[in-house]
Amino acid sequence: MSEITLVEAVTQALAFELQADPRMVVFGQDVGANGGVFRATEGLQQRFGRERVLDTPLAENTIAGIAVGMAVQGLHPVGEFQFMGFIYPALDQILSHATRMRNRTRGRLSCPLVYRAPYGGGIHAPEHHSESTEALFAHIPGLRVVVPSSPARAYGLLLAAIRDPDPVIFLEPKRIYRTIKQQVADSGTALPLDHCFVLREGRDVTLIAWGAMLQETLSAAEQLAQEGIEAEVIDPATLKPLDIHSIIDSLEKTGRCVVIHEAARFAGMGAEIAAQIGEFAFDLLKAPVWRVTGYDTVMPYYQLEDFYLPSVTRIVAGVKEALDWDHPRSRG
Amino acid sequence: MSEITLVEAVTQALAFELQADPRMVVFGQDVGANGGVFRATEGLQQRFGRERVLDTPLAENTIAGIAVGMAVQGLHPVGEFQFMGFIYPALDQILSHATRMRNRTRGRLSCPLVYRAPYGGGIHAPEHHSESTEALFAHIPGLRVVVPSSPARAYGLLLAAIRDPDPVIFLEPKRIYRTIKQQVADSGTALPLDHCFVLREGRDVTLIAWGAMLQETLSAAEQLAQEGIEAEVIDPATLKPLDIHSIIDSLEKTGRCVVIHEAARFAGMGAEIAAQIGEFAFDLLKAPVWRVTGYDTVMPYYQLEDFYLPSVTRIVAGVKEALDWDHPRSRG
Amino acid sequence: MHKPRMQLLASFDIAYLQYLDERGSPTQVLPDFATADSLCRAYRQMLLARLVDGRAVKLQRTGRLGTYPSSLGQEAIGVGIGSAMQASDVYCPYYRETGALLERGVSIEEIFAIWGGDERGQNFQRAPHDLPICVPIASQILHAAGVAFALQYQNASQPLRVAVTCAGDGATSKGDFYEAINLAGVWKLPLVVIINNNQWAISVSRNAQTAALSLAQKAIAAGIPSLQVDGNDVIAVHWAVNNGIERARRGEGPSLIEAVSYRLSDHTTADDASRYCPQSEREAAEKLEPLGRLKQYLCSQGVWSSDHQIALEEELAQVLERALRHYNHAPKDAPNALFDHLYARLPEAFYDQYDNLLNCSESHS
Amino acid sequence: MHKPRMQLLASFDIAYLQYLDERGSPTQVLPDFATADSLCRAYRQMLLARLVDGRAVKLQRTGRLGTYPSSLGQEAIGVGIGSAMQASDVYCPYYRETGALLERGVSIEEIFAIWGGDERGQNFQRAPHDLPICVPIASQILHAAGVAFALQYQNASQPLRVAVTCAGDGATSKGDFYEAINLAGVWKLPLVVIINNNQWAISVSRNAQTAALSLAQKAIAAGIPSLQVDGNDVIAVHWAVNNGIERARRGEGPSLIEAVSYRLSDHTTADDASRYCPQSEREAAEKLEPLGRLKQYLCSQGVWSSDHQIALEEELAQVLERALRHYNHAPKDAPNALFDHLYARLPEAFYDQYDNLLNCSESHS
Ligand SMILES: Cc1ncc(C[n+]2csc(CCOP(=O)(O)OP(=O)(O)O)c2C)c(N)n1
Ligand SMILES: Cc1ncc(C[n+]2csc(CCOP(=O)(O)OP(=O)(O)O)c2C)c(N)n1
Ligand SMILES: [Mg+2]
Ligand SMILES: [Mg+2]
Repeated sequence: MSEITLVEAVTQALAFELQADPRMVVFGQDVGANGGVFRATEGLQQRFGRERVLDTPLAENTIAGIAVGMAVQGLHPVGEFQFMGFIYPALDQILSHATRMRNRTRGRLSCPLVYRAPYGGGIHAPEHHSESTEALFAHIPGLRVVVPSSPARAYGLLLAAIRDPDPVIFLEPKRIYRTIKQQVADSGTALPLDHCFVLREGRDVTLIAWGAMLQETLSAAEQLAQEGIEAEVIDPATLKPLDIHSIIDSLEKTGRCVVIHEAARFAGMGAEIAAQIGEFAFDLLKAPVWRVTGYDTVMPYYQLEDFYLPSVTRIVAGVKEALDWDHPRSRG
Repeated sequence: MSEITLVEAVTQALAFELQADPRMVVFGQDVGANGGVFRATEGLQQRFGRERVLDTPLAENTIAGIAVGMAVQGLHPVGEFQFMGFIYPALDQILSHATRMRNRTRGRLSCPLVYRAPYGGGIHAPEHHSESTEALFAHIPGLRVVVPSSPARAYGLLLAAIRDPDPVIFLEPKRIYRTIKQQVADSGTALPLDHCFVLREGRDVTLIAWGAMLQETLSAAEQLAQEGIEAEVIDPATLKPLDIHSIIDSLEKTGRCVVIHEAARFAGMGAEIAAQIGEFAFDLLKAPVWRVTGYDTVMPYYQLEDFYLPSVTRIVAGVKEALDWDHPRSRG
Repeated sequence: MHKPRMQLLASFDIAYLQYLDERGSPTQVLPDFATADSLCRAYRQMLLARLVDGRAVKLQRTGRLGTYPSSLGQEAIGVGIGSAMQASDVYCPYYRETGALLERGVSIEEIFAIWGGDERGQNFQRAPHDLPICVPIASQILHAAGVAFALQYQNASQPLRVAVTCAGDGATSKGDFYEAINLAGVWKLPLVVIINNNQWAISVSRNAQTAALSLAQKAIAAGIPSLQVDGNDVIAVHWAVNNGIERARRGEGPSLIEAVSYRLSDHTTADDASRYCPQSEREAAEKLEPLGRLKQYLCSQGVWSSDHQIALEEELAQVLERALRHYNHAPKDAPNALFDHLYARLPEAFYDQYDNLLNCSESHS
Repeated sequence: MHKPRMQLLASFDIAYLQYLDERGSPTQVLPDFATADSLCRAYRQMLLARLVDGRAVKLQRTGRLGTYPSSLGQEAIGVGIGSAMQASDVYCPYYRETGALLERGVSIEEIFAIWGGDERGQNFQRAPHDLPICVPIASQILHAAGVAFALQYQNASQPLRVAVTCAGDGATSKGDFYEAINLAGVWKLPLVVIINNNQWAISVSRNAQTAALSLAQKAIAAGIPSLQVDGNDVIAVHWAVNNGIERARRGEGPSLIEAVSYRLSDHTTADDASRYCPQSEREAAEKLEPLGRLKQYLCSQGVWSSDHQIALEEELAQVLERALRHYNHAPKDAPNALFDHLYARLPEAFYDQYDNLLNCSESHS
């Protein structure tokens, strides 16, 4: 068992399931000979053939739409979108069809499919290559939104996503595709969906983050620890449905919470988490749920992206606000 | 000055501005001879000509995309989407271009355009004709999301939207297109954007709703009044940017808040409002911000739509929960 | 002025097919399948479609059905498609499909249920693999391409099961249509796409959709064969669809058929075509409608008579009454259906909402 | 077997144009505009584009530029387009457009800035009406249709200003492309669409995009004229674009041009074409590249020599150095730019975030 990166874990999970399940097919732009622009499908076409690993024409709506047709006839399609910034032409098929076929036909047809897309900033990419719009997908009824944050979770959650009988969008934090290595057994064991992972225990404040942002969040937690502040760090992993119970369990200890995400703040996932915490754990809260997020502006070209992305400094500052909180923040 | 309906107010605003501003053009499916499937553009083509009021081919992506090209060259395009349920193919152009042209060119080009779409349920329409996905649009940086809830606000806000130098999505609550009549002077006077309207004053609880949902909300307020509970009812009207100040002003009186919307709850607008209230007015809150919303499932075919849409009963029950709140709601 | 010399790179022809003219006279020798039996059967199915449509419109007028899109005048398309398909093929319908749905085994009650606002209508009991009717224009054509891929994948040897789909003239303006035929072409999928060119997309006329002379020629963009047929001639439609299906079954890939017809009704019961459609155009189109010409042909062959007609009308009236009784007496769908079919298993996160729904619906009823 | 008799409904021809073959020999009489002066100028611009591309790739390798898409081998397309346009026309470029951008007056510094991660590069100082380069494939073609509408609307009488846009072979698979040409056809917009068919969309070959024999024939779906040209022959490209523009200017509507070329580089600096592109194919394509053949022609006409070449290379090297100095010395964009251009006037609701950004960026620097 060797150490592998997150993107290798994705490849490994795809390969495992292609081997195990003849119904599975993989397709997208450049996923064949090229192995995907991030090499997530490296070697799969050579190994499983052109019938099962296919380059599509350049059309995201096509990728989303044919997946629906394949899935309702019993295949397990896994479609790759090259970057999250190019997924929007596919939204109609995802929202209007993939997530509705089961309900619309009262269970007669279903869509056991996975849409994969690398997401997030921080790799100095061109415009549209650094988006984080998970909240758009989280608002869609019937969709599962899954984000891995380590090689092991990428492997286990992707297997779970592929085996899930309903549509899953699997968002891969490309900034950490190759920055972390981990031993991951290629055992075909899935991790549970709809389930939070506690990455660090702490009693003073609960930090919630996912994907690449967990790197900054864990660093912030360490920095805080040096000041004697023990942060609990939670990776929701499945953003929808959200495992709010685990989050509240943590809040029972800490009473304070900061949500961190790259995406723009307004109507982002942080809002939903804050709202649910309010609804389910109002009495536990010693301070408002703080959000440290991307700004409500367009993800900038890369020269300025560091100002956009939540940094360790911003997270630490947010945590301190949550800790110091005793009277309302100015509304200036 | 005669009484007009909400849809007539839309037509009146379009006509006023077509008359006043030669840069303005109107287009969409069936907006010409047919006057739009809801008659929102009734008579406009006859009056202003086929050069200014145009039927497009059947392609929402086209409607959104050409609006961008028109706007950057100095026109003021107003594109109609026939139903919100068919707007998703246009999302890419809205999110990737309309809202980014100004920023991307550092102010060289801009998109003074309006996308109109009827939205919401309750009219026994076929599948996809009853959607409320305003939250998807509210998450897009650079976009204004405006929802009128009366003929006067439809007239004044649509004029403001057309005159605004940036892209606006204008969502028209079709359920109340013809159910309310109001005297509206055709004076060309716009109402302010980014600004809440207080529709009813009260001291016990703040109810926030928009579009057609204000009907149920105002009815609920009246029912509550008979029990001695005075609800303040606020129409944010511009959902993004959100005028949180006015909401907090209200909370200073009431300390309790219920947000009501038709859309699915998860990552909906209610979450953002609740999160902001937490951030800016935590100390004022005597109870969690409650959400009475559509369920996190697909808007059903019309036989069941009454079960999906928040009813007066559900709103009243939500308010009572907010008022009775003293210990955490069960998390069962 | 300078005129450059150019080489001819490629040439394309678009052909038109008709067997029965508007008076029911054959314009050429009929194909073998056009036996008295099969044509009488086609006539029966077309009449049934027309009666179901007519009844649906009436039900809507009396508040017992929601908005309904009649296929009046386009019955030959649905029946031509349905009669050319095998049960094991997969159909991906749009919403104006009474004829094809009936052919596929979808029941009249199911059709009424769909338009009566009840998802259970889409749970086709006797067409379990077919897709539900699709409302967002042209999006079903991509599903059909995916289905075709699946059928090819699952049964790599020929003859293949094939996917068949239909869309309106307006649908040809939408990117989905083009993307789907382009993919089908390059992946050589067993797919047949039929365009019901009924000349209108609500109020937008065929000529306001595209500058293309024919809709059939749009297939050239995808590099696939195509054909325009008289869509009011059920023999021509059947031949073309069958031909497309047979090609596809042999692994020769997709094709496109434009079936030229006319929408002899309002777009839906919510529409008023008199606002935009010249009365004279509609009247001219009525003369071309598909049932009359087939009946005339059958009569001319001595295989149909007013006795046959009366007997058939009686039979179909009964079929319709039975369906209507079923529709009227079907128990209502339960509110919990809102969540029961959203996921295979409702995630815990939504138990709260499920409970809330049940509580509210109890107080509701 | 029964063979139906069909009528011929429509026929379409796709033509191919070339003036200079790969050895620089004219294949026919050259058009009037192909004077020594104009061709020397075209050669200069093509060489400049090539040098800018080459330098950009080097800058990327040393970390001074982000991912860069070279247009190596496709210089004739950009220069052919740019030289056929008037300054007052509007160009809607995609991202692989060095030649056309330079022709439009976009500065080398601006091009570097864009790929150096700085939006200010898109604020074209000398092409104020042109659209910024567009990254989401094919979406700019819809903008171009909208621009064309605006130009026609604002100047209803002829000659019109026209909109011109370019997209890759891969872009022709996307619904946007088709929707845009279809709209342009039916609205008769003053628009010229050029397809840079460089045979690859990253690793996906032209033949994996579509079964269509040519990309030019996709115009038939929209009912608009089209042409395939040798995209490595700047005279052919210029003639075709100019012809399309003149049609459009006269109010005769849109047209499509497929310019056949080859991507002689990796897709971008982030790509490794050796993973999917046969070496032999690339080598064969190198022989067809556009600069060599034009130079050979000019030399054969006695209007170009190695002295000219050396002088030009020296001149362009200086142009490039000057641009690079500007690029290197440009002050950084300020963090507040994140919000300053989002809206015409920042809404109050975001003042908090703006302040937060300023605070954080102070502590950052
Ligand atoms: C994507 C989308 N946009 C708009 C609509 C609203 N709409 C319903 S039917 C229709 C016209 C369709 O015309 P056509 O494709 O010719 O089919 P027909 O109804 O004539 O059979 C429109 C615009 C829709 N259903 N889907
Ligand atoms: C909508 C969209 N999907 C995917 C991408 C990622 N991408 C960038 S370039 C490219 C290939 C484009 O090929 P082509 O249109 O032939 O243009 P070329 O790069 O060859 O000039 C892809 C897939 C994108 N930019 N936009
Ligand atoms: Mg039609
Ligand atoms: Mg290319």
